[in-house]
Amino acid sequence: MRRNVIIKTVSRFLVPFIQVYALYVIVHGALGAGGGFQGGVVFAASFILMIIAFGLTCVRERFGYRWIVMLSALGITIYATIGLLCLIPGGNYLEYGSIEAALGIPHLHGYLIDAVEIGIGMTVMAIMTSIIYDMGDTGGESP
Amino acid sequence: MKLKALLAVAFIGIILFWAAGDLPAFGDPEAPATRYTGKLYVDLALSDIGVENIVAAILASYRGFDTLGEVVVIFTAGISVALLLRRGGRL
Amino acid sequence: MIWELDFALLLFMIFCAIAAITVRDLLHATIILSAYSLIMAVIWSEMNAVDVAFTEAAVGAGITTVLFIAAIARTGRRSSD
Amino acid sequence: MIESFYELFFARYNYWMAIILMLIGLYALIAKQNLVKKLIGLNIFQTAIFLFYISLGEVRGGTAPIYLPEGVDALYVNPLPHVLILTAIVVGVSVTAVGLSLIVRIHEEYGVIDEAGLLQELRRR
Amino acid sequence: MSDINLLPVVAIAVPLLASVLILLVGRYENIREGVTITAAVAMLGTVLAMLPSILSGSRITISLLPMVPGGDFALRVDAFGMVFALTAATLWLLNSFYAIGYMRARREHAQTRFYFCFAVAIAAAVGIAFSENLLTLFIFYEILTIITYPLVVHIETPEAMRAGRKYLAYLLVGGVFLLAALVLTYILTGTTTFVPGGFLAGSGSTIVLQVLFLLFMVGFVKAAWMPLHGWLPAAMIAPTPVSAFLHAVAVVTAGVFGIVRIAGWVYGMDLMASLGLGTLLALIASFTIITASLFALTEDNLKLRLAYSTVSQLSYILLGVSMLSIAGMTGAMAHIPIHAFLKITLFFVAGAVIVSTGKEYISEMKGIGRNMPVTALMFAAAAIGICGLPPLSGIISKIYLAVGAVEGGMPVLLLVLIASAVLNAAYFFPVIYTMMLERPDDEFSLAAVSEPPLTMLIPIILTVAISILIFFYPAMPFMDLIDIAIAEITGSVIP
Amino acid sequence: MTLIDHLPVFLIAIPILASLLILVAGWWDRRLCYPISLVTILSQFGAAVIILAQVMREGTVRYYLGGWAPPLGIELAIDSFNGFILTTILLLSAAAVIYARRSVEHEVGPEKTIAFYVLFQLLVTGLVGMTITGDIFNLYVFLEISSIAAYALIASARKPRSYLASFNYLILGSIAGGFILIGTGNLYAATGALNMLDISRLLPASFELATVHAGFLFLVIGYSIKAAFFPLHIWLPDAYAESPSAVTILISTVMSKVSVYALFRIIFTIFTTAYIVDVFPVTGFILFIATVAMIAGAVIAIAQSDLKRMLAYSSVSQIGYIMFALGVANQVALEGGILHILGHAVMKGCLFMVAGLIIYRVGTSRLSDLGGIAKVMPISCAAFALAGASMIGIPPTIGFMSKYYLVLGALEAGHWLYAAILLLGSLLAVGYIWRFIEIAYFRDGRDRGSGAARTLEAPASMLAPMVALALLCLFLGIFVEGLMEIVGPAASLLLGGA
Repeated sequence: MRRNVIIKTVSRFLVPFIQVYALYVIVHGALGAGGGFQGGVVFAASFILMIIAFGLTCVRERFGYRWIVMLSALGITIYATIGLLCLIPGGNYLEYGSIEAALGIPHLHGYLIDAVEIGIGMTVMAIMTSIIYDMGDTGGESP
Repeated sequence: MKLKALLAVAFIGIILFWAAGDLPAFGDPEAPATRYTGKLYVDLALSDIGVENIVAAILASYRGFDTLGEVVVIFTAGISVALLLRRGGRL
Repeated sequence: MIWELDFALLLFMIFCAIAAITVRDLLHATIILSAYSLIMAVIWSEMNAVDVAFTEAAVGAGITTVLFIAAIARTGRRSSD
Repeated sequence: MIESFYELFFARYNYWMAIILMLIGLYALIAKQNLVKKLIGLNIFQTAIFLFYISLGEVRGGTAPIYLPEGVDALYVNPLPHVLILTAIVVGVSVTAVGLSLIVRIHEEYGVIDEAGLLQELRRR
Repeated sequence: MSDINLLPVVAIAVPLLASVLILLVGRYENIREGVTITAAVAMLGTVLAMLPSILSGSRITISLLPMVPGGDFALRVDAFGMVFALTAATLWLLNSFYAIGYMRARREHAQTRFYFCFAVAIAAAVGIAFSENLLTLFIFYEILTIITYPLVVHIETPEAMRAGRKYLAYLLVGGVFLLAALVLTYILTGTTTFVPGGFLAGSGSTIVLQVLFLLFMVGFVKAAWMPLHGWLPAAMIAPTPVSAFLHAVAVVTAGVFGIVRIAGWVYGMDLMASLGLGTLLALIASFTIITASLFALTEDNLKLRLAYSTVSQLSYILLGVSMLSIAGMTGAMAHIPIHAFLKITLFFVAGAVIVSTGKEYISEMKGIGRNMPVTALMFAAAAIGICGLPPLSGIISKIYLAVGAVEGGMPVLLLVLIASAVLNAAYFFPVIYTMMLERPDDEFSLAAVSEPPLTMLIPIILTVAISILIFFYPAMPFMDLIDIAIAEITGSVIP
Repeated sequence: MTLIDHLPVFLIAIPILASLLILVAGWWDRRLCYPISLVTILSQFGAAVIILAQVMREGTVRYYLGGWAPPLGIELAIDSFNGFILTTILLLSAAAVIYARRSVEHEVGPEKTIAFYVLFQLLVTGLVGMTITGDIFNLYVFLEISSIAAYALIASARKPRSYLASFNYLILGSIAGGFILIGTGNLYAATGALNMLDISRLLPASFELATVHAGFLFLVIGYSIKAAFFPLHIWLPDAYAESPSAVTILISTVMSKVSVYALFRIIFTIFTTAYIVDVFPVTGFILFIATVAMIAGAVIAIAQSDLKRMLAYSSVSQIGYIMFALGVANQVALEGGILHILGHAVMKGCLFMVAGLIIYRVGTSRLSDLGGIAKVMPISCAAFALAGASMIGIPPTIGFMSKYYLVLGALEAGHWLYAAILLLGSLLAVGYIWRFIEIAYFRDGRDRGSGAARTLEAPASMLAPMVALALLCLFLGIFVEGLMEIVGPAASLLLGGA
């Protein structure tokens, strides 16, 4: 199917901005509105735009299921592992304060939260993209 | 079916309206929720965690476990959709 | 917050909700649902729930709508009720 | 009279509206024949519950729960319902996604997605 | 814990162990049946080993494991339990030989299942005999119900399945009532352990205790009292060794055993009397005795006639209990082994006739006594015994019952006894007459008929012989045991 | 802080990581899914046993996530009651996962293996989370994890009807989820707390508010839908009957029990007996409905022609028994109810395993096609008979023991009529159990050329857990006294004791 040139051009222009904005939303979560989840969804939206512009197959070739599996697993792993890391200095699960106290780095708590948000963002982005792939796939084989 | 549904909805509606009558007034700063945990979070979040967004502080730290659950929920949904819809592939 | 605006938005939302479940064309219903979510996001941001409003705008009006449209594209947009 | 009217209406109109929306969604969820309509109803129902939660956290004259610069004294709204609802929204979209993929599958198997038609199909097989 | 304390456990474990072995070696007939016989001998030995100490007046109690409020899982061997256990153990041995002959001669299917269930059933029966409290008794009682079901429906015809459902329905509903009674007893008293002379006195109002007794009565529906006897004739569809052993000895006796236990060890005779339960029991028993005898008169199927006879005879035991006198109670207890030995003979004979001729109806049995003289003679002997004529044991219990009726101040029950004796004669003598004296309609039909195989014949002769022995030496061991039991529940010293 | 102190959170965090590992490792080689899943659930079970021992020794174990004590943070709280439930559900999950291997190959298909095991693991994790969390909103989150996984797993049979069953369940489950959310919101509005103990501490002050009553109603109705408490069971028969056997086992034994657990937790820990007896007397009503459920479920079960469907309705009936305990609400009855949670899980698990085996070998579970099946599947049918005897309540099985306690409790509370109905109603179980026994053992299947005649016993990985559960029915019953040492304190804990 031939796709509209305007849409293609506009999305080629917009997608990077959307993705940068999504990253901004993810890390900005600690300061204002936003966070991993919202950012992940916005990131996934950029893929939706690409799917609309270039077609599902094209996008899926660039960003395949292998990536989705890796990123979704990695995201939760970051979250859960940071939680587990907190046990090492003797804190409870997810007790970021214990790492901050052990390493003596100020504001580490906030950075850890950012790291966690990035993990959330990864998983949400990957899974949302995966869901859209699966929902939009109207037959035909997949890689 | 429609009638049954209406009856069920009416039943639920009655309970809801009845319950809403005893809810704290809208925007009441003296509501139990605001006065108790709400105030605690507002008072403590900055000193405890050091992030400006209280919601983010609660989301990621105080109730981080809920958020872990939330991420797992979305992960579950993704795998579920893959199980249901994906043809071929490894999943 | 301004209660008149709030109230009007809520009324409009009820209207949207009723429309969404009565319209026979599922695609229209989905779009109306998306509008409903957006208004909801506005109301929430007006109630100082900015994070939630942002999420609802991205999820309710964004992803959910896309999912609905994708599903409708694969099933058909006519509904008997 | 005015007082009681205020009590009845102004003090809680958000709740009334949320409840009405809940009921609309619940009705669609139960009574609508079309499965997609059911999910639309589900979305309305859930969003209305979220509205109910957010209304619980509202404080008159409050500001968003993001710390203002030091020295500025502010009344913040209750942030906890927001957190809960963030989680609940995710749950909602997850359920919607799974429900929609089930609908797609049902449509592939039976060719229809409304209950009356499904009953007919089931009887035919 | 001395060794003797473990004997009751061994007595129950032996048949259970045997049942497992039977399942394992089921493919090899001889080994399987060898296991059955060995287990029967071992169990009889175990029971006999306990006999001296019981006869000396001691009791063996062993608490195995705590279970629920309302009783531990505990065993106790006392004189009365010993009566039942000894009867069951002896008859299991004899019946095993008989069953082997019967099942082989008939080439029955699913024999492994048959022997397995049989072994578990006997374990349950002995468990009932040795129960220390109501809970333990109930557990074994329910196991007995379930495990005898496959025996009843052994032939697997639709008719048998229907009968099986009826059997199960009666007995399981009975079980529920028994459970209700058990729980109620626990609620009222906080214990369910059997106490000689009863422990319920003063624990509840008259009406509660009366209702409780009714619950117990329905619970022990295995006693087949009328009008709740329907399962017993239905169960006659089972192979004859089952009818003989279970539905003349183990299952039905478990029912009456339970009622006697309740009367003597839960209520106590004084309480029974003050609640007026004796009269109620007497009414039920008299009604059952007379009605069941009348039913038996009209029944042409030999096994069914015997079944109704069993219903009637079991109520003798209830009648004895209802008299609430020492002699009546003695008669009731004595009737348990006496009736068992006599009735099993009759069933054995019925089975022998089926094996030899395939005939089940009395009207078809004309003249078979000519070809099977020993069998027919033994039938006649046992029938005479049931009717209460010497030199068989039947008369012993009847005399006690008669004395008890007078002693207990209910001479009207004498009439019942006499009427019943007449009816017994009326339904048994025609059978004897048909078998021994009438000429067959068709001379050739009996040409191939001969005595059953020895494995069947010898048990028949032995049971009659034991019945005669009991007549001449009633004391050892049954009457001695019963004396001890009576002394226990009346609180008098052991003679 | 030793590692042992962190066991409660390992119960959830490690399985989540394990499910990711299953995904990644399975992506590499599909055969790795099963062993990882097995090892994870078995180690979860081990951890549960250790925690239970610790709870019995030292009392309630509390774990503050993130180091934030309530009311700020979320806590995991394990006392004797949910420690017991935890051990139970993990035991059954372990049995189900062992059993799942062949069932997956047969009913789900090789290309869906990875997703199946990931979701299986997540379902178990969600249920474990529901069991041990001490926070009412966290309970909802884990409920949704398990629900979503369950929807997909039910549909993983990939039969047309299983999609419908799953969708119906999704609709009702979402209604339930919504109600639970509303109920939680009402309680939050009334008290401002989300921690269960905190709510329970603050609640008496506002016992009279309509908000609290509504919160109670919504929570109870919501969890009753999830637990399939009559008449809210309408999703259950299809969901049980149309899903793959391993999933049926898991959702029928574990998932319904956890919902019942949540109901107990909400009613007794949050609202306390004082509320349901004095303030908002519902026990009589619950007792009545429970009795109706017992009878109706069994009667409908008798009328079924399909084995799995029959067992599904039997579950409706058996949930009635557990709710009966809730309605009586005294020590002895609650002991019976808690015992029945374990007992029913074990015996229903065994029965569904037999049904699954029959489907695996014969290809159908229609009762009329199963004549004489005991001749070719003797072990399975013996297991069915044993578990069935337990279902009927033949002593000395676990089914009898729980029923005994229930009757005893009902009589102690003076509910004579209900006790009588429970006793007689329990006989209805004979109706459906015996139908299968008769067909399997006493009906000749020789006239049917194909079908049962050539089938054999199933592979060991399916047989072993089944036999283990069947024997467990017996052993738990015989050694019930040891069990009561946990159940007794659990019941008194629910009633507000130490």
